[in-house]
Amino acid sequence: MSTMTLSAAINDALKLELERDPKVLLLGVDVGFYGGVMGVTAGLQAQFGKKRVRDTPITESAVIGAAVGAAVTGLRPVAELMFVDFIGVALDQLFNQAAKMKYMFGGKAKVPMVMRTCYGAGMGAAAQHSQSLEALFMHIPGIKVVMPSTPYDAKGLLISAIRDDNPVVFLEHKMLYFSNGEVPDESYTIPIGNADVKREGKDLTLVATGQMVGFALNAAAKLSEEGIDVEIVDPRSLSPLDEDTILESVRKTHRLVVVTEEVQFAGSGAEIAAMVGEKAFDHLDAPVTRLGAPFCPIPFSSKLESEFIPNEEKIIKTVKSIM
Amino acid sequence: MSTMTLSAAINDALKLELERDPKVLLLGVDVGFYGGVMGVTAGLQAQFGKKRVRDTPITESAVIGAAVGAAVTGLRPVAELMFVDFIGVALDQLFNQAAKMKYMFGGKAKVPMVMRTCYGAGMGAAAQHSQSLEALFMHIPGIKVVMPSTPYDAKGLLISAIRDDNPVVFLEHKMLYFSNGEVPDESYTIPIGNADVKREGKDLTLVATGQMVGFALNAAAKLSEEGIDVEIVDPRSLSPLDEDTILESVRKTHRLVVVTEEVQFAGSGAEIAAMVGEKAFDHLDAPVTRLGAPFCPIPFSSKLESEFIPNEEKIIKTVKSIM
Amino acid sequence: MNPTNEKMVEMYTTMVTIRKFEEKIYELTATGSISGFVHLYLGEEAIATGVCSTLRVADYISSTHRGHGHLIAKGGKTNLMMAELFAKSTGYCRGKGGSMHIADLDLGILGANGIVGGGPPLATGAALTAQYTDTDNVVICFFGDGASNQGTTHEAMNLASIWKLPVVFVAENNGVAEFTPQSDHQCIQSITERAAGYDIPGISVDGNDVMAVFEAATEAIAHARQGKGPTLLECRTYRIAGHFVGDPEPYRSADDVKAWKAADKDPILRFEKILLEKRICSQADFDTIKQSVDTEMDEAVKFAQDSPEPDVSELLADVYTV
Amino acid sequence: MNPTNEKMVEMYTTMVTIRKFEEKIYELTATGSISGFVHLYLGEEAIATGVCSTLRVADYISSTHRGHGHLIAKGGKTNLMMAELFAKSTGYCRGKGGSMHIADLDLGILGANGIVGGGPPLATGAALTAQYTDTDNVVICFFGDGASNQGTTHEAMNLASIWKLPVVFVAENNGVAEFTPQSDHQCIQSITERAAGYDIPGISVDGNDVMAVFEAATEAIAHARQGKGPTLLECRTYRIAGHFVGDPEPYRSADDVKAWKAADKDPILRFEKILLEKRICSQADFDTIKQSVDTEMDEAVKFAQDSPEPDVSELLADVYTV
Ligand SMILES: Cc1ncc(C[n+]2csc(CCOP(=O)(O)OP(=O)(O)O)c2C)c(N)n1
Ligand SMILES: Cc1ncc(C[n+]2csc(CCOP(=O)(O)OP(=O)(O)O)c2C)c(N)n1
Ligand SMILES: [Mg+2]
Ligand SMILES: [Mg+2]
Repeated sequence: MSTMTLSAAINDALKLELERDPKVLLLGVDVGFYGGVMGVTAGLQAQFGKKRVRDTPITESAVIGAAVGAAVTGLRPVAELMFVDFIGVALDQLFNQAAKMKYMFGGKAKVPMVMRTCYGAGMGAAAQHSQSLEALFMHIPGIKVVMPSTPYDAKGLLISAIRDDNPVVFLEHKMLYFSNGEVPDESYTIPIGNADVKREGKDLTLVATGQMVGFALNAAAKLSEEGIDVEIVDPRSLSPLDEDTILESVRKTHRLVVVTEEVQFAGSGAEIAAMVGEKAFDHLDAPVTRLGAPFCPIPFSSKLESEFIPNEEKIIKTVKSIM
Repeated sequence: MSTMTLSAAINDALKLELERDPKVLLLGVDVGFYGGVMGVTAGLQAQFGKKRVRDTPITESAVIGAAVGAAVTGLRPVAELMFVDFIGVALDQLFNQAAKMKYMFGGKAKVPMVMRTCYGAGMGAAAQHSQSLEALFMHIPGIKVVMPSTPYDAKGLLISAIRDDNPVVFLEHKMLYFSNGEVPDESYTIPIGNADVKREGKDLTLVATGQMVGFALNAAAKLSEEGIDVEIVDPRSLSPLDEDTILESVRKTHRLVVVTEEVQFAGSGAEIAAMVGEKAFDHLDAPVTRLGAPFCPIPFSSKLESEFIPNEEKIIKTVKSIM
Repeated sequence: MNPTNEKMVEMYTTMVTIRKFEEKIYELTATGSISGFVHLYLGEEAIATGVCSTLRVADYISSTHRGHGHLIAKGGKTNLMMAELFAKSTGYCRGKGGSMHIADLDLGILGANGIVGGGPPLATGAALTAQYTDTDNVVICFFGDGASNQGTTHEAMNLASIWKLPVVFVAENNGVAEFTPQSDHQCIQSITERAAGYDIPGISVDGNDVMAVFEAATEAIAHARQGKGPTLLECRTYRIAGHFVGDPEPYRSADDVKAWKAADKDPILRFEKILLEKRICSQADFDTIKQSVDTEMDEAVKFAQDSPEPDVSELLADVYTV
Repeated sequence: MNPTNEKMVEMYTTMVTIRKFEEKIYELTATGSISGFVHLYLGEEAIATGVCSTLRVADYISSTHRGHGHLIAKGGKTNLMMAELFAKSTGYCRGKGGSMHIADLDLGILGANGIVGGGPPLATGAALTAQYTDTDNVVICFFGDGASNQGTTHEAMNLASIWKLPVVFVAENNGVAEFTPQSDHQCIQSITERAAGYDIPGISVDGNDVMAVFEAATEAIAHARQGKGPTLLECRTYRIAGHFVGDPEPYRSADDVKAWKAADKDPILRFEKILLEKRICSQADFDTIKQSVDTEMDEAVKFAQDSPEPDVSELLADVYTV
């Protein structure tokens, strides 16, 4: 057990898998010599060489496509998309090729690849470097969508993702890279598709993802002082979505708030809210309420950006609105 | 007034706008000489010439990007993306450039362009030519998403879209191209963002989009024989979404079924269901229930494809399940 | 390097198989037994055949929307292809893929592709596997003149070049992209004009001359096997069929098409002439081969017709590997 | 065509303005007054200046993540840029864009761009407007060696070529894409190797020689204005600054950077030498210009500092045109 950052936990997972399986390789713009623009892959090329940790040209379609082609022919590539915002130049290879290959080919293919990418606002990086686009990936059958909120989860989930025989989109929040947590030194896996109850509570269920999990925990601590006992469920993966854990919690608390950083309209939170509204209708004592970002691009100004991102205060207000 | 197909109604809208405004031009793969792979732009190059109705190379990023660049510098381009499934090779120009330009530039830009595209299953065109991807567009602030279900709506909405100063994604269901309807001969507009009640009823609200509107009308006719009086609301545009009309209907009927052809999980129907669950909670007598396609790519086999697409029978079953 | 006589007969048989498969598909689509979007390889048989005849089973190909010829040339089974086109559960994709998505990974077929420019990135990935695992396997990336403009194709050629990946990019220049003539979609006449942009060899050959294709491909493949990286090989040809089955072909005259079916153009007739001249085959040999291919086609159709449709329960199968 | 003496002094002033603007931004970012992702144009001043000095206001440019120099050269106001970098409501984008999204459509600036390869398609669109409306306006598309590999750049060059659009594609080859040397991202040495692939002229010049850039750009722009279509103009240069402010630059030595700051390389020092030799300016003139630019910068900073932040109510403004 060590205390480490989420960035270090991811680095550790990559290192352990590179050591374990010679078929694992990393590729992406500046993931090698420089160690990734966010430093996440630091030291890996030095340890594993240029064959296994590969810098690429700035050609995301070719990079993701090369990962798909390598995966379907026997390797286990982990491709980095520097920012999730760049998916627009490479989406086809992920959603029409990787995601559909197995099905289109009548089951006779497997595509064991991971696309790691960083997302989220908070760095003043503006409209094209700050988005949370998990909803886009979630809607595509054939890929899995993983979104860790702690270093512990990140390491275990990434190792699972690399060993998974399906394409996995692994979403890393840039503001969480330097958050700390306890992480076992050895290798371990966390199954993809299992939500985690990050806090038990009886009055209201709060489903939160990514950076919002930490915000929700802080909000819950304050709310408990006011006598509101919040249960926090972190889905950890959005596809597959662990509906059971969410429903079980709601059947206990009878109230649900869904907090996501993404633009709320037509986001991942809509699926969670709609699903609960349908499957736990009789258990609900209040409307399922979403808190997400407003319907606008992400502004540069940190003052405006802070207003854009859901925060503790807004979480508290939203919870109280349905108590 | 004439009876015409949805394809002809779109052709007519394009023709009228090309006649009205010299700034309007069409571009896309084979939209010119051949008149579009689905025949929708037939005759327009012959009438308006190669300058205004332009065939392009197969380079969708450049085509959509050229439309964005032309729009922001003063033209009103209408670009055709042959199938919505191809958006993966061109998404960046739509969602990072067109959608965000005005906002990123502090309001000092307008991007009056339309991206017309065809979508939907039913032709045995398989996984990469049959998708319904409206949810992806809906989640992106800065663009509008229009989805007509009748020739009348198609013509009026497309004329509005061309005159709109924002980027509009105009979604045409390929199986509706040859459906008929009454269409005024003259030019007219239907405001984007106004839902249409396609059938009045008092027992249950059914929100349906695209091809599902017709299916829902047939289902409603049968249900009325069994004494269930269904109200059908066609949003016509998903972004902006006319929440008021939907909510008003639900407050009257107290029940809601949302029927969309897209993969149900994390689809546009989730937003509608979640929104109603939140804003009309006290008016609901039954769980808001969605009916969409299952979580899989679209199969080639027409037997499997028919099973994939929601149909009358499934609509009836779903409605009955919450009565 | 010249092919052996035996190999040449094999190549002839492959070309005839492609021709007869496509003719059969045309007929079956026109009469409604086959549905969906079907693009035929008629007239382009020499390219897939010339290229794939020099490949090993362990080599890969990436294909296009016009994939039947590539698949057959790489060893694809016509009965399984036929059953797929009939949307039967015995088909290559169990009825889920159809014409644009037939694949056989065991034979090194990475799949037809419904996305123009979808294949080239995949091809670089398969080539990366070949290189990474220290084999001397190669990958053939088939694409059209239309696809040569697509950004993904450019990216793939650049990546293959900088990583010296064993890929041969085979540009099938049939002078048309869907309904748009080449002169309206790019200013260059030969796609090899783009090879210098990646510092890779560019070779242009008569794609209706199977011997020329074979020779050029053999050289490019040897280059790749030796670790010297990719080649851009253009094969100039003509699409005898419409873009898809049902295309009214307003963009060309029946005479144009007829000219390309003549003995001096048609790749099969031209190859027959060579085989006769070299006394490798007699007219009777051709007939025997054609008859045997006819039989294969009839059997394939029968296999497809007799096969069951997929069960609706299969709709949700094989979305994920579990 | 040679620039007039007056024009040359103007060009010198522009280069100094870019230099001093970037130095100021460096300082303000390092000390925390400016945040976000900031990429500096230091050392590349001659390119934007040489190219934009021959443009009209009605001509457009599309820019990149490294956009400040392009914007200043096209007439962008340094105080509005500065205010934008300070995220103030008086800034070009009212604080919503930041370094990567500054635009001024009235001045023909289509915007910096956060997406590598995002600009080229937009440039073709602006050029289409120029052609469609029967003007002889042109569009300059700036992009880097890294961006030259991106598929969108290829697509845009092909489209511009087939439609004979009035665009000059200016490849700023500084030998590095982020942290990756050119030799690791493409096998070609000159990006002009790709011009033949579109059948367009390719010209490569010393991008640190503002006169050479001016001359080549003038020619390419004239070509475009005459309706003869696009040119690919490579300008070879060196990025004195790190990729972004804060880059530890492990991929190069301080000596390399130092060499490029020397009098035989630095574009401003080289231009000073010419201006002195031709007796267009004296050292005193340089000092006067520098002082006046210093004053402009101080005023820009003051303007930015004194300006108000946007009000939170503006968060939802300007998503749509109503
Ligand atoms: C991204 C994308 N754009 C457009 C299409 C539609 N389409 C299918 S085939 C084709 C023409 C391709 O031309 P070419 O590459 O020359 O191949 P050919 O058909 O001549 O063999 C087009 C435009 C597509 N399938 N994918
Ligand atoms: C699509 C995309 N991929 C990657 C990046 C990250 N990125 C920003 S600048 C840059 C390097 C660009 O290199 P080049 O085009 O040579 O321009 P230079 O920075 O040298 O001016 C990279 C990789 C991006 N912004 N967009
Ligand atoms: Mg072609
Ligand atoms: Mg560079």
